[in-house]
Amino acid sequence: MSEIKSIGIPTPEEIKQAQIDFAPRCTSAGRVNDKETQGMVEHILNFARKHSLFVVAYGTGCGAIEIPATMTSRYDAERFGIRGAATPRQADVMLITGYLSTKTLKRVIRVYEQMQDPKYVIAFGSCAINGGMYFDSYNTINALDRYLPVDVYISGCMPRPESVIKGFVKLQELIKNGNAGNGEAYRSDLDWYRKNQQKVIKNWDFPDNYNW
Amino acid sequence: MEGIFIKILGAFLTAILAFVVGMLYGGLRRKVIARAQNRVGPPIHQNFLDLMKLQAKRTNIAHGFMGHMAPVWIIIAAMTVLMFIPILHGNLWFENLTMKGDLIFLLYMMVFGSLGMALGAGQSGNPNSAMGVSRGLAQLVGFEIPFFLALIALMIQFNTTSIAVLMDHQEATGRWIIVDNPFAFIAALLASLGMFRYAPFDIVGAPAELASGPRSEFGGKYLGTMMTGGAVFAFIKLVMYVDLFLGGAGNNNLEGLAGTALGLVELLVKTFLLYMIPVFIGLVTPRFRTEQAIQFFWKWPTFFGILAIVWALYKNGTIG
Amino acid sequence: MSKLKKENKVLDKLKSVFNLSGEVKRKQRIAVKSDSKHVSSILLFLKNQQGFIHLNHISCVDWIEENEFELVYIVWNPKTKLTVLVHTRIARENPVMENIDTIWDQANTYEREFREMFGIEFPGLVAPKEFILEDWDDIPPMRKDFNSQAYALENFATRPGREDAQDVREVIQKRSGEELPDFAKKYSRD
Amino acid sequence: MEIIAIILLILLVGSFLTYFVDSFNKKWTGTTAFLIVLITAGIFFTKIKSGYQFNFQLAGLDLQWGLTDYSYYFVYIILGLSVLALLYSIKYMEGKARLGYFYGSFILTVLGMLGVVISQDFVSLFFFWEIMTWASFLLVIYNAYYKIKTKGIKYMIFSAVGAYAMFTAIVFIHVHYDTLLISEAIAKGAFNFEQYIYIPIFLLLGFGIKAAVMPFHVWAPPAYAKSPMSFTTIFSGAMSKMGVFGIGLVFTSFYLSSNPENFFWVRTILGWMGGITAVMGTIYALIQTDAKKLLAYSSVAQLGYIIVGLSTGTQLGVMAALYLAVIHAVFKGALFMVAGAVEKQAGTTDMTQISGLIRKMPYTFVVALVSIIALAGVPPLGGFVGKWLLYEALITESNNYILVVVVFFSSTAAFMYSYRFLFGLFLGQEEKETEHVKEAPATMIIPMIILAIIATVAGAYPGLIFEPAAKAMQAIGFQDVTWQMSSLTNVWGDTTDLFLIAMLIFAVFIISFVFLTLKGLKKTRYVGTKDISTSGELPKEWENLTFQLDFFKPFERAAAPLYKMDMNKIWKDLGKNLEAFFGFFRKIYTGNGQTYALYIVIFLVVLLLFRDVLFS
Repeated sequence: MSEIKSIGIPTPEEIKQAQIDFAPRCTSAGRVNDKETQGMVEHILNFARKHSLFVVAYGTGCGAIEIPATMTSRYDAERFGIRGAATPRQADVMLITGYLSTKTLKRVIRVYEQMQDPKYVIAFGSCAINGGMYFDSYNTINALDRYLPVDVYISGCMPRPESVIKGFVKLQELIKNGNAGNGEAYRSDLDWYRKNQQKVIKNWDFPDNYNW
Repeated sequence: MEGIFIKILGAFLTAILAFVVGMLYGGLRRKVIARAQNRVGPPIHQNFLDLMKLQAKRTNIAHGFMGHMAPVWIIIAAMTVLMFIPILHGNLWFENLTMKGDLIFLLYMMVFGSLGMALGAGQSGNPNSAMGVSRGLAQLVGFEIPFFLALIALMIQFNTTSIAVLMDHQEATGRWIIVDNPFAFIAALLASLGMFRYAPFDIVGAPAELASGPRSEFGGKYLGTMMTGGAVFAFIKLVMYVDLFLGGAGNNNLEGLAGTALGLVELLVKTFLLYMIPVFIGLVTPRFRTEQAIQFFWKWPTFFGILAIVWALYKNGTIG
Repeated sequence: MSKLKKENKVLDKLKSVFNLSGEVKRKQRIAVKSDSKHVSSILLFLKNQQGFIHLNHISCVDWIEENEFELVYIVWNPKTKLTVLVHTRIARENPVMENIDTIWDQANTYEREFREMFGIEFPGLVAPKEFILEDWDDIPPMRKDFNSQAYALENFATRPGREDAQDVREVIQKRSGEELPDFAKKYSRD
Repeated sequence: MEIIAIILLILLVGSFLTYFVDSFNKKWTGTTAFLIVLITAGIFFTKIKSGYQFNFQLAGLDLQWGLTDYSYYFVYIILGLSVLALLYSIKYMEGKARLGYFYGSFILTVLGMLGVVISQDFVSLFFFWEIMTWASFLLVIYNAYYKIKTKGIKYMIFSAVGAYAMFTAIVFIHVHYDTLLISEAIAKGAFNFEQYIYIPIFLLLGFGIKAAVMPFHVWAPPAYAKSPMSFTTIFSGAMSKMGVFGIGLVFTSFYLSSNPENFFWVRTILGWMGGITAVMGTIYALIQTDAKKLLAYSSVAQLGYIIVGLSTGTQLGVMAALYLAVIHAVFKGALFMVAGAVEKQAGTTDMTQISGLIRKMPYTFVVALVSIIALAGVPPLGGFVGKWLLYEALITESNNYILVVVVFFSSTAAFMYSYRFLFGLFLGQEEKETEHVKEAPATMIIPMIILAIIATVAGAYPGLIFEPAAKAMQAIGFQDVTWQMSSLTNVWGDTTDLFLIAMLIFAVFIISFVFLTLKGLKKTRYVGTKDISTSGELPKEWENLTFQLDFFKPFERAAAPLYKMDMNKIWKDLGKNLEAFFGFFRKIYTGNGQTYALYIVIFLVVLLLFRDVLFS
């Protein structure tokens, strides 16, 4: 029988360390088209990107059931150019719709790496933000952005379709300003992400070269 | 020299027209489906945005040479067929190489793209792609039979294998072939449902079960180029049907630009109305399994095709 | 007790054949307690002789205070509509239990789960090692001495802003003003 | 000595020479055989022109050897393909046993085929036909040397039946028309169906069996698949064309009469047999898992097209048949060579065992791609021309509308097995089992590439083949055969300009290829076949991601009634019934003298009773 660890409310030191850990990794410095630097062509392309979001919905957790409601007649996400994509190769946006177990995280990372730049991630609900009600679960990660760069978080448990659409609109705004799409940042910061990922995924069997 | 210049310019104009109309029809289809489902739906120009976005992807993946070439085959097939189909009847700009190829050639050229793409999909190594190709080829054998029967009916009724001559005939008599041989039209129309691969014949790229089938490993510029080819192909099929059965377009007496414009409007109206048939059928139908689809094509459409041949022989005076 | 005639008959039959204690819980439900060595014989007897052909469920409970795991096999007779619960206890250290997937195939799934979640070994169980967890290298997580929160804090860094994350037991205690029971105190954060 | 005799002598001596070379040095056997046939071909094409004739007498028979334009056309196929196949054999057969046996029989087969086409009398035709059959039989059983009884038996039985039929016909011709020269027989109308209908029927049977026409096709797929691939190139490419050659000869009197009503029923039946051959060959080809068997069934199907073309008897139809004879030899030869190269390099051609060879064998793949496009009949390659001619002949000239649909069905279904062949061997997952595979040696690649180039050029300039074909057609009775260099015209005046099509396709190809390649060139990555979207799962080494088994199951289900007809089973049943039938007759011979006496009495009684009927 292993020793039972006593755990309480984090100390201020722990909080400080956590704040360092959770410093935003993907700043605008890593991005290729900032609002200031983007030219006319990039502006037009961003307009197209903004209005054409092919979604690969990684249906984890309870948010998966919100996606059909968002896509179909009642809330009709297609009027924003949002459309389902069958495979990550065709997709622009990945939706993480709820808690992520460590087992799923491995697959999610792979799906993210198979998407083509520029690619965006939208995380649903408190579980993806800070673990939510699974904060002390042994197999559910607590903060998604330690493992993947997230563009938009949608709060709620679960967010209703209105909130989901709000999240998409926010993403469109970010795309328009050139503040979304962290594929390049992910690549440049790969060491940090890999360290975090490998801490959770014990048996790391990804190919050595980064597949994106 | 001037003739060649006009030909080349005309080819470009035709290509642009086919591209724009095809893309717009695709958008229109999405809009129609959305309205039928009581949704607002995407704007009509949505497909242009999708295409632009796909071409603007910063990274791309190809699974080797055939994978890289897959969209090229589609573009080749689309452009070649486009050049041999009369867009406007007797119009200098939209005539292209109409008299230089006949229906048998077009029939074979139209499968060229699918076969090329199938090869590209095959190289990706994704089992879903191969499965989609297997279904697609099987379905192809299904709908080609009634389509071919309809074409034979036309050929023997009017003693020509050239699409341009068929159009001449329709203009000369002032009667559309849909009146002359309605069964051929029915057979070809039912075959066109399979050709468009909308529901109920969309098992080839069913997103939910095959991960979009042959396209599952293509993204970015490859998918974008495929979309372009697909849009042009949709236009080609429509124009071909209009030319064969609905009298074609551009049979007006106006000269110059006005005549061309009127012809184009006529073409758009006819193709649009024709396009709505598979779209609306697709709206309200579920999905056939592959063998069901094949058996469907070998039943009623083939029956109508044979009826069309009998009708053609009767009209021709060979029998009866 | 004429009402529970069927139940008593089965119980008597079991008692006459095996050395076990048991009682009729209520209508159509019989619970017996047995040594772990005899469980497979009892189950086989129930299946072949008494018509309890269906294995409903196997459950496992970690009795950490008594340092034992309790396994409960629930079998059902579709004809007489009787249910028998066979309780057995095994030691918590190096727990080994007899494999019964030769009697019922579906037991395989439960046993895989127990092997993974409680660390109970079933000699002769043929199944892949990994079932639900992937790459698990800690103590089996369903054991009560596994501290899930500590594990989570160690492996999945908590986002700042979750400082108010509190132990549910403490919150309940504070709100209701009741004293925590002894066994709960043992795992309290203090 | 006559030049043609010298050529045949070279081949005969060469055959034995190769056999002896093999006993001295195994390395030089293949090269010797190749050089012998190359020299033969060189002498033949330089010294002998069409119209050549050589008469002599042997054992009191007037024999005539010579070449019309028609037979010269087939010499192109025979010698051209033989030279390439032997060049290919050098490396393909390297390291195998009994090389002398193989090459000796090979050259003997070439001798037989050459003899068949130069024979202008029935005696030498039959003689050379038998040489060809038996030499090729030795090659069919090459891979099953110790299991002759089971492996080659079908081929032997059918060949024997064909030979008997032919011999019977020859005897009848001699009896009825008192001639052994083919040209005289044609002039006297021996092949007409009006007079002695069994003569042409027996001849068609003999030739049809060699061409693997429908009910007699069962020998072909196993024989094609079992013989060494370098020989199957000849077997399917050239030797089956001997049947076509013969059928063409038999129909000559019809072609001469140029009356579409002549032979109507015979042609219709033969055409339908060809059409059904095409369909059955195709649908059985697409359920094969062995690439060799797939190609073998496909050969049967392709020969069906040729038979259909010949049976139309119209100008376009016969042109289609002759064109297809050449182009089928070209692309099917190349494809059998591809299968052989894969077999040599990867050890098997079972498509469930190997896949993803495209990166390992790029040249072979390109050849396979070109040949398959030609086979499928997709423009702009050579196969399309044949298909076009055939359809137009059936629609515009012979008005056989149902048959054209049957042929079209077969050629559309051919897309499926064409794809299956490419996908099964070259595309798909790259598995670990095929990691060691390397590209085939140059002497195997070169003949394939030559054939692929011919198939490509024929797509833009089919006139290169039309020219000798038109001459050949004039030799068998057509007048004023028209053809264009690079465009096709039917009787209604509709044209297809192949050169224009080829140029257009080439231009669009260049433009779109350059666009697609240059756009985002640096950011485009080429990844392996394990990097696929499998719902995020990382494919393990042992995981099977290859979809090869039951590839066209949906089609099989849809076309289930077609698959119920199995000719093999029918023949087997026939064999059993025949055995039972003759078993019954055997019972007559009881071995008892009294029974025989009874038979004699019964016979005499019958004679007495029916004497009025019998002797009046």
